[in-house]
Amino acid sequence: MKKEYGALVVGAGIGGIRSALDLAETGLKVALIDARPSLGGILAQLDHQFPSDHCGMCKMLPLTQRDQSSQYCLRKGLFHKNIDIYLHTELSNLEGDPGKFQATLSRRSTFIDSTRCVSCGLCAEVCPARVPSEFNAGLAQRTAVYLPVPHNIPNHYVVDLDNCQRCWRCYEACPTKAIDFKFEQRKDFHIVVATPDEQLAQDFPLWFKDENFPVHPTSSGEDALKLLAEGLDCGLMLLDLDLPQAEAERTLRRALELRPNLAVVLLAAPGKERDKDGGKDKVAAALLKLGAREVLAKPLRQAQAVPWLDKLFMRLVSDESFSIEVGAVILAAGFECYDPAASPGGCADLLLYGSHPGVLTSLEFERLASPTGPSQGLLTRPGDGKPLRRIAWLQCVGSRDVKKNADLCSSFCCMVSIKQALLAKRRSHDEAETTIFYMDMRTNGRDYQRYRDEAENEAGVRFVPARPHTILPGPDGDILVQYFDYAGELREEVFDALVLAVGARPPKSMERLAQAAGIEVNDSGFCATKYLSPNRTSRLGVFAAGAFGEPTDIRGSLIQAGAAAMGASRMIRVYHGPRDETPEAEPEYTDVSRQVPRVLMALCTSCPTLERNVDSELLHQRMATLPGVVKVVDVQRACTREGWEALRQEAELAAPNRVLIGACLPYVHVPRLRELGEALKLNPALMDVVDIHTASFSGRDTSFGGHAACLASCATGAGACDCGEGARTNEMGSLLAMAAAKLLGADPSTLPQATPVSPQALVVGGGLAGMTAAMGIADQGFKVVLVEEAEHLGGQAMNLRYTLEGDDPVRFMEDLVEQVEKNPNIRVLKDSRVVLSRGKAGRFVTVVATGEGMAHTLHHGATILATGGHEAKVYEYGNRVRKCVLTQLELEQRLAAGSVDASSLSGVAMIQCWRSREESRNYCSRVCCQGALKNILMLKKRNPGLPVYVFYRDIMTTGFAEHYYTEARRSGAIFIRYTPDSRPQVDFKDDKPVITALDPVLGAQIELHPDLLVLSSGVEPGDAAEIADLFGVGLTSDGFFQEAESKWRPVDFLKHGIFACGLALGPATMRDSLLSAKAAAQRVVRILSEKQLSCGNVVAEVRDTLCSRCGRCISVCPYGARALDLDRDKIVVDELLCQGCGSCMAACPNSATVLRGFHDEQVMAVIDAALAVQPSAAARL
Amino acid sequence: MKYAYYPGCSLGTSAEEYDVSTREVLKRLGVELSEIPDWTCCGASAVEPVSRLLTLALPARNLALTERECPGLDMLVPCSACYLNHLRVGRECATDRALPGRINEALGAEGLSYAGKVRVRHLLDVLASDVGPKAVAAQVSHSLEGLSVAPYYGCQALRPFALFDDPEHPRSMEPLISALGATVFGWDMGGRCCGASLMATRRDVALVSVAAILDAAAGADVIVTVCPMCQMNLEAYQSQAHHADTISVLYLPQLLGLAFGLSDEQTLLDKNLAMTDALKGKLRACEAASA
Amino acid sequence: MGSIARIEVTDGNPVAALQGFCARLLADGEISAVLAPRRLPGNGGTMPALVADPEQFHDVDPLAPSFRLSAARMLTRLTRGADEGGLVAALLRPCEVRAFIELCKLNQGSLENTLLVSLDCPGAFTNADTGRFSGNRGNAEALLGFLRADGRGDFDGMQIARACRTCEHPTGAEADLSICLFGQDPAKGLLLMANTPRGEGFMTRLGLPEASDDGARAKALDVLLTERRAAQEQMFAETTAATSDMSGLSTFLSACVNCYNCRTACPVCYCKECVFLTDVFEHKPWQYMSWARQRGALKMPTDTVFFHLTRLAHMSTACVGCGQCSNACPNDVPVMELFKTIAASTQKAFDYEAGRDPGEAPPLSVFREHEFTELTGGLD
Amino acid sequence: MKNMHTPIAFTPAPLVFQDEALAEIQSMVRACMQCGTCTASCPNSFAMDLAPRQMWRMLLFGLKQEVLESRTFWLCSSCYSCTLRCPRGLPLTAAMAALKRLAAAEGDAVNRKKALFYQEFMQNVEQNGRIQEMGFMCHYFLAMHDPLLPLEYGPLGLKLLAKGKLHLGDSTQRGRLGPLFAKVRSMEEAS
Repeated sequence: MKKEYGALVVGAGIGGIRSALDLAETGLKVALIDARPSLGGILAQLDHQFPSDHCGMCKMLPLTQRDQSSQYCLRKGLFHKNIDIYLHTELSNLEGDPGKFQATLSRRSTFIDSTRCVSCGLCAEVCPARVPSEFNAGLAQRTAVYLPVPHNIPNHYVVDLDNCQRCWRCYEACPTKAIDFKFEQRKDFHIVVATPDEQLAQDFPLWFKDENFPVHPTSSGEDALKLLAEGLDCGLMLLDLDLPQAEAERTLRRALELRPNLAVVLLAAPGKERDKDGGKDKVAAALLKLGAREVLAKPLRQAQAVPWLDKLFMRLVSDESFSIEVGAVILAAGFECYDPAASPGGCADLLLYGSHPGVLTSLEFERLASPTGPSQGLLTRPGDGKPLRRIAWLQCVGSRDVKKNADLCSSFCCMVSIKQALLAKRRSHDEAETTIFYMDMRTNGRDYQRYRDEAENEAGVRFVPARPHTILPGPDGDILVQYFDYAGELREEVFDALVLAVGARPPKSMERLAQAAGIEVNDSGFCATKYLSPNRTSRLGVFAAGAFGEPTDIRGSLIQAGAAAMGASRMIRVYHGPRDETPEAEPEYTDVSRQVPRVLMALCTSCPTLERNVDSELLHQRMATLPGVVKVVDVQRACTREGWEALRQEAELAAPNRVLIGACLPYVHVPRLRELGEALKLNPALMDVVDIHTASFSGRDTSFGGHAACLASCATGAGACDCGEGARTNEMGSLLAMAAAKLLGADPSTLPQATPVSPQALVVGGGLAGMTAAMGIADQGFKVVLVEEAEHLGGQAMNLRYTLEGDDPVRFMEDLVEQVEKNPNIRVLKDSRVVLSRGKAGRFVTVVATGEGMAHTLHHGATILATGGHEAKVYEYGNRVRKCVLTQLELEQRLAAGSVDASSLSGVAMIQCWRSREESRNYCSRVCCQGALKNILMLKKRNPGLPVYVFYRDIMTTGFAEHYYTEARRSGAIFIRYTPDSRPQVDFKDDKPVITALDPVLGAQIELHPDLLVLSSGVEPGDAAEIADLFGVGLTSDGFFQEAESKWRPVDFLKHGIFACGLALGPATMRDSLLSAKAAAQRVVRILSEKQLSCGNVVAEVRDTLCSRCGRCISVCPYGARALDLDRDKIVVDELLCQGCGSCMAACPNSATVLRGFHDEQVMAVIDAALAVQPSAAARL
Repeated sequence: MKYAYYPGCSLGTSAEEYDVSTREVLKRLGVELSEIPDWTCCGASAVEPVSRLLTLALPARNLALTERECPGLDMLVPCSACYLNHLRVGRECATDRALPGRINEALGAEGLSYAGKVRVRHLLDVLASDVGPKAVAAQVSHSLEGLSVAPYYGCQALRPFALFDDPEHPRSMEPLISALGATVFGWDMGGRCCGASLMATRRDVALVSVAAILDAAAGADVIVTVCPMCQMNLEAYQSQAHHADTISVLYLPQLLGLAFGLSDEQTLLDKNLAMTDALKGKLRACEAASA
Repeated sequence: MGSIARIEVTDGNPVAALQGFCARLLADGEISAVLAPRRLPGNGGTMPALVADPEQFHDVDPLAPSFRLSAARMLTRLTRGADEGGLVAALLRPCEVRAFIELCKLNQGSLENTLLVSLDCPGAFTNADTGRFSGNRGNAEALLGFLRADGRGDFDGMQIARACRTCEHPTGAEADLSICLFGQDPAKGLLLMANTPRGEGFMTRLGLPEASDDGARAKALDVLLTERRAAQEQMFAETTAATSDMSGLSTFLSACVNCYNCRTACPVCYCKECVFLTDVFEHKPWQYMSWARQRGALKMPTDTVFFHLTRLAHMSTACVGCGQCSNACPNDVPVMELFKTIAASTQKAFDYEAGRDPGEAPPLSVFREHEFTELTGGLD
Repeated sequence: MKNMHTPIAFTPAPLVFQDEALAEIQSMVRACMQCGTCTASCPNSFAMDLAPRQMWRMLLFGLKQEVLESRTFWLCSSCYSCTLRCPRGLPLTAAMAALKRLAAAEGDAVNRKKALFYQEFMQNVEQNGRIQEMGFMCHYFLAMHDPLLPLEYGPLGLKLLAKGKLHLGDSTQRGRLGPLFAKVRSMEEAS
């Protein structure tokens, strides 16, 4: 029966994970697939992310219903009740339409059984192959059977068949027989070879004799078909193209009818398989269309043919293809880093990449600086190991280069380079001198400009505006960089290392994926999305998440992923109809708080290494003597279904109120504990699984007991090894004793009751963001109240007349306002303000006062603040005073209305970054560069000869907007760079502006007499101070909302249940606002789709009698979950906000605040159990 | 293999040895050349500063003659400047549709018309890809064992249209040199400019480039070029570029001729201005070794 | 240095002068009551008393060298939460002022509701010796002799408590008003100094005659402090040597019977119910048996050293060195020596001094990024 | 490189379109983003008074006179490195040649003198069908009215003579290109 999922997410990088979590948390089942054998995409390789300079991925994990998902570092792995993860899997076909897609997935086998592999690492030790490791970006080597990411859970080894030398040593070395190369199936894998070539017919069977494949050479197609007709169980047919074409075609067609999943490979004479201009020979091409698998060039040589065929056999037998039914599809395949060594289109020769060890890409540098990298984080040059002290970064490698079909900006490399410069300084204790060569330093995120200023002024990172192109080998293995600086001097500098800030390219499998998913691709090769519907692809029901649509940084990916999740969840609800499946009933557990603790301990005794290395009989007795342990049972292979059944029966028999299981792979059992809990009516929090298996063997470097060599002898059964068996039994005994002590102290009382959720949302602010968010929630069937201060909806976006990409924002806004006003689920309150708001996530009560003095009290489960912003007020340079000075917005409106006639103008000057990116407002307003470009293109369209001069500091056109920057230059606009200390001077002569400024290229003062001066004044947030303290949320120093985490929780506040989007969060274009609004809507639906919000098992409680109200725990709580309730004079904990991190417990001297499951006496008992000396084997009781 | 041969003006006069050695070597390699009748000057690097239309018309005339007189043959051009001028006609007509009309209007003065069917091939391209190092090695009778040869490609054979070699780090001569038994001198100045026509207009500037190239070639026995202007600039002005020990500069076909054991008339070694006795000594040693 | 006034002493009886001073404070509308040490009938020595009736000051004696307990904890109970109309004036020793400031930082009391008056502290006898000193039993001469000694030398063959002998904060500069004894002739007059704006306000309202500091006080203080610092160094050295390893520490505290008196007497130990009294330390029988089996023999009662270590961990940054812990210990365990030594080093490490400044946040409640780089290796 | 720190105040006139030749060159370099790659890769940039990228900038500003006064474009030896490496794909070497043509046509005496070498070369080609090196050099010396110039070529001339590389030139193709040159000249006047 085909598996059914709400959504399919293709690509498990951070975009895919965010979309999957957003959907899974609203109760939809999600299938998350990734072509790589590991989770996390490129982020698995990055330890530090700007602007916080440390990792924060785990902040994406759900905050409420925490026990449904894994609660440890996301770079280790992800578990969620509603998410099934298929690794090494690709989308091969997608049929059907939204609501009922049929997706066929093809999973390449890893040849290792994930339930048996315990990642002891013995196979990798014996594997002879050495291949550059993808995880370390080629700086280090890995074996053919390897760990894709060292710190992942479950950390299974994977066989990379392409580089496997088929020596089978890993197969022999594996203690748990997890590696399976299907040896025994070779003898009934018949191969039919239809070829007129006698020589081939003779030596084929000889070659494959020792592989014991049965080979049936036939001289013609008919004989082959006869064999098939006789029912030969044939797995592979080799069809020689020397046969007449008609016969070959007929044989192929007939064979596929007889056996549909037969693999047919064509043998083509040399040169024939490739016609003149490199395309496949016409005949071969036709047959491939018919269903032949691939073409193999003759003459075949044994050295190549045997391994090729053997590997083909293993793939045919092990790979599987299955199809699932999904409501919507999210593509989050991310991007590939540009490879300078690629040919054609590479620039390795120019930049010495590949030939000089000191030239690294930014990804390679990241790995070099990472403690899990090849040099354990020491910044030494690969090759001669010289410590890196003079490092340079070269921006725009593979980006902003028309010749390499990359007229786009990859938007993250500038910030990555600054972060890496700071990282290099930290790693080298400030000894490293860091230099960044750039054209435009693109720091257009809200806090990025401050990040750059800090790097430049405090940390001493040097920014050089120049594009070096000559890189030569320098003295003693260093690198010589030649460049022209702005003063016009040719400079030469020597560096230890040169880091190429490589840009983004569509993923390698993009062509296949686009063809499989039926979506269009834009001319840069990325998935085509429209400006004003950024999360939709060209096919209805298929959405683009993360950096798949446009290269963007982590924050952009996360918001794009949230928006895609909203689109998908809305699509599923619209086409699937109202939510029919009733949410599973909350299992009720018997209250065991009155009973004396009775622990049942189950020990899994199935794995071979367990039996040999541990005296299980002694272990049994020792465990029986533990306090509270009533029964110790042995279970055969607890990881299998039957083993689990046996354990369940034992448990039902003993009816314990605590269950402790000693087995391997604890994470595999955690989901099963939930089932056992339902069966025994016992709260899973009172059960635990202990990994006793790792203690039973010593990996390469574990210190206790045995050593690798001796273990190897155990593995091969060469006799029981006696080294340290006693020590290993002790180790396992103390592990179990500790777990038992913890269970004894477990708090059996029931959890604080969950807060019921009122299924309505409040949206404050009726601009573009507020309306989009309201629509997003209303379309998913929830009521929304939209409060707007002004008399009409629309906000700042109503002032826009046209966009850079040529959309019509006016019509878009009119449609949106109309839809919002007509939507039955949205109640619009115009000219009204929020007066008071109380409560917490799920139960908010807010009072809204309308213009006519009416007061509405609203009960709602979640809130979105979209108070927006406006164009900054600029009063210098005669703005608002003189007719000839406008802001970009006014110019746009006048051009659209025709009140400014471009053809009558004789010259226009523009000044960018006016009152942005300096002390008073130290952030980039992000929209003015794009605003300036669209005005320039409009002016030039109407009057091509019009001279336009733009004074700029850095043109911030990230992503595909770079193309319009090139167009603006091509249309004749002249861009003149200025720095804050050599600012253009403006004064007026007979009511015309006269601008004098230094042109750095010419090194000369220029004086312009244009008719019009246009200022880019930038963006300011609306006055949100009042709203902020009404809802108890914070503001940044510039007045924008202070979100929980700028990258990983971009639209949430620290206070749960309240979200923010649009211009109020930070400067944003229309596209950014749309995306953040949809992401916020999905976060709200996540709360409203729950009937009640229950907190996790591990949550803090306060023992009021002991509390002396000193308030230390309040200031120390990172989630703001604690507050002093003045009228009840008690410290109160918001269970939903509390993440059980334990900081309050550490701060309280008097243990007045305790964490469920970590009470003092419980932890002290565990410590004592660990230190308790096991009675020696001799003193058996 | 048969080609329409366009020698170019300088191969008739000051670079006669390049013409003779090319013909002899190609004949030895079984390549048939038929000189394009009535060919005229392609304008070299002097026409572009004078007239844009003439820059295309002059080479177009030779192309039209080739299409009419030797249909179906590729045009083989030894001199890099002539090669680029002829190649540019086809390339610019491809991007600008109005150009073929104007060119044919100009050629109308002589009743010629240019259809763009001729493929322009440089001598080095023919030797490296069509003939190939194996065929060259087969003809070697006097292996040039022990001779260190610095391959110099010049500019216009490689840029701006990179058809047969890497414009930044050219390598195509190396298999040919090793096929002769000689060792390739490792340097990265192969694609550096020799100053070209600047030697006449601003000699001081050109000499700086020449000096840089000669300094880098120190240690090699001989520099091998495929362009008469580069050969003249590198060989004739060594003293003015105050270069200490002179280094001889041969044409590639001359070197091939030596290895093939061609006679002095067929390689015209005496025409070269800087035949150092060190090189003569080495060549005699090679001859003795293989005799 | 705020303005200075003079408290006249008539007929050589400074105690009477201070009693008059307290009465004048109470007469001021804003002060609702005065907390001051009062002589106990019979065995001598004083205990804090909250006097609301101006007539009742007759046996108030703030100068008596008796320090039975720290009044800081009392003052927190009087000033916690909203003030009940009017301030409480408190005559405290400097260590009591600093202990009170520490407690206010932990929201246990509030500085707004009190007027702190600190006296120059020449030191006090241990509870055992207090009764035996004649000055405490009405012998005015002996008391004047004690005051004139400016905290040095011995009296009736007895010395002041070791905590006071090693105390380097004999003046309470943090209080609103300070009554200066050092370098003055107690028989003739005492000085009154205002340290805070509120102190200035009250001083003007009291209308005491202006006075000027003739530097005598500073000279006396210098001599005293050099002597006291030497004694402190010597004590630290002794204690550190004695408790340098676990066995040394357990012998140092071997006499402890877990009566937890030291905790009860300690002004800055503010927990309502110490964790050592809760069920956390009511171990189950199997636990004791397992320890005994493991070590062969088990000293009872258990967790004595553990208790002192925990108390050190919790309050060593707030310890003001008042010595009440040793004072309260029935078995003469040198608790004050241990706590003052450890407190000195922890407060030095955090560059923090208990009670020095109400605005200075306690060290463990503030996160500084680049701290203890020798431990963190400078890398964050 | 003469670095122009001395400020030259000029008021860029609006882009005048009648100047057909200037507009044509401007359109070639309009999309320049001032990255400096051409300047860094030009082998002769050390001898230029205006860096190529400064020259493109002045062109876009319409400062034709200042550009024609500089000698930068005369130093271009058309080695095409800049055209190859320009990240905006601009035909920079062709722009240099176009500037030579513009200078020859509208430049002052100094420019016309520098263009003589090329004009004499093409006259020789027009007359003889194929370049006659000897004839061309003699005409060039005469046209330059510079008696010292032939002396520079003295030693070279002798060496060539000794090696028999100086040919009086064959006259097989004399006059062959007459009609083509005439036609081209008439077509260029017409457009």
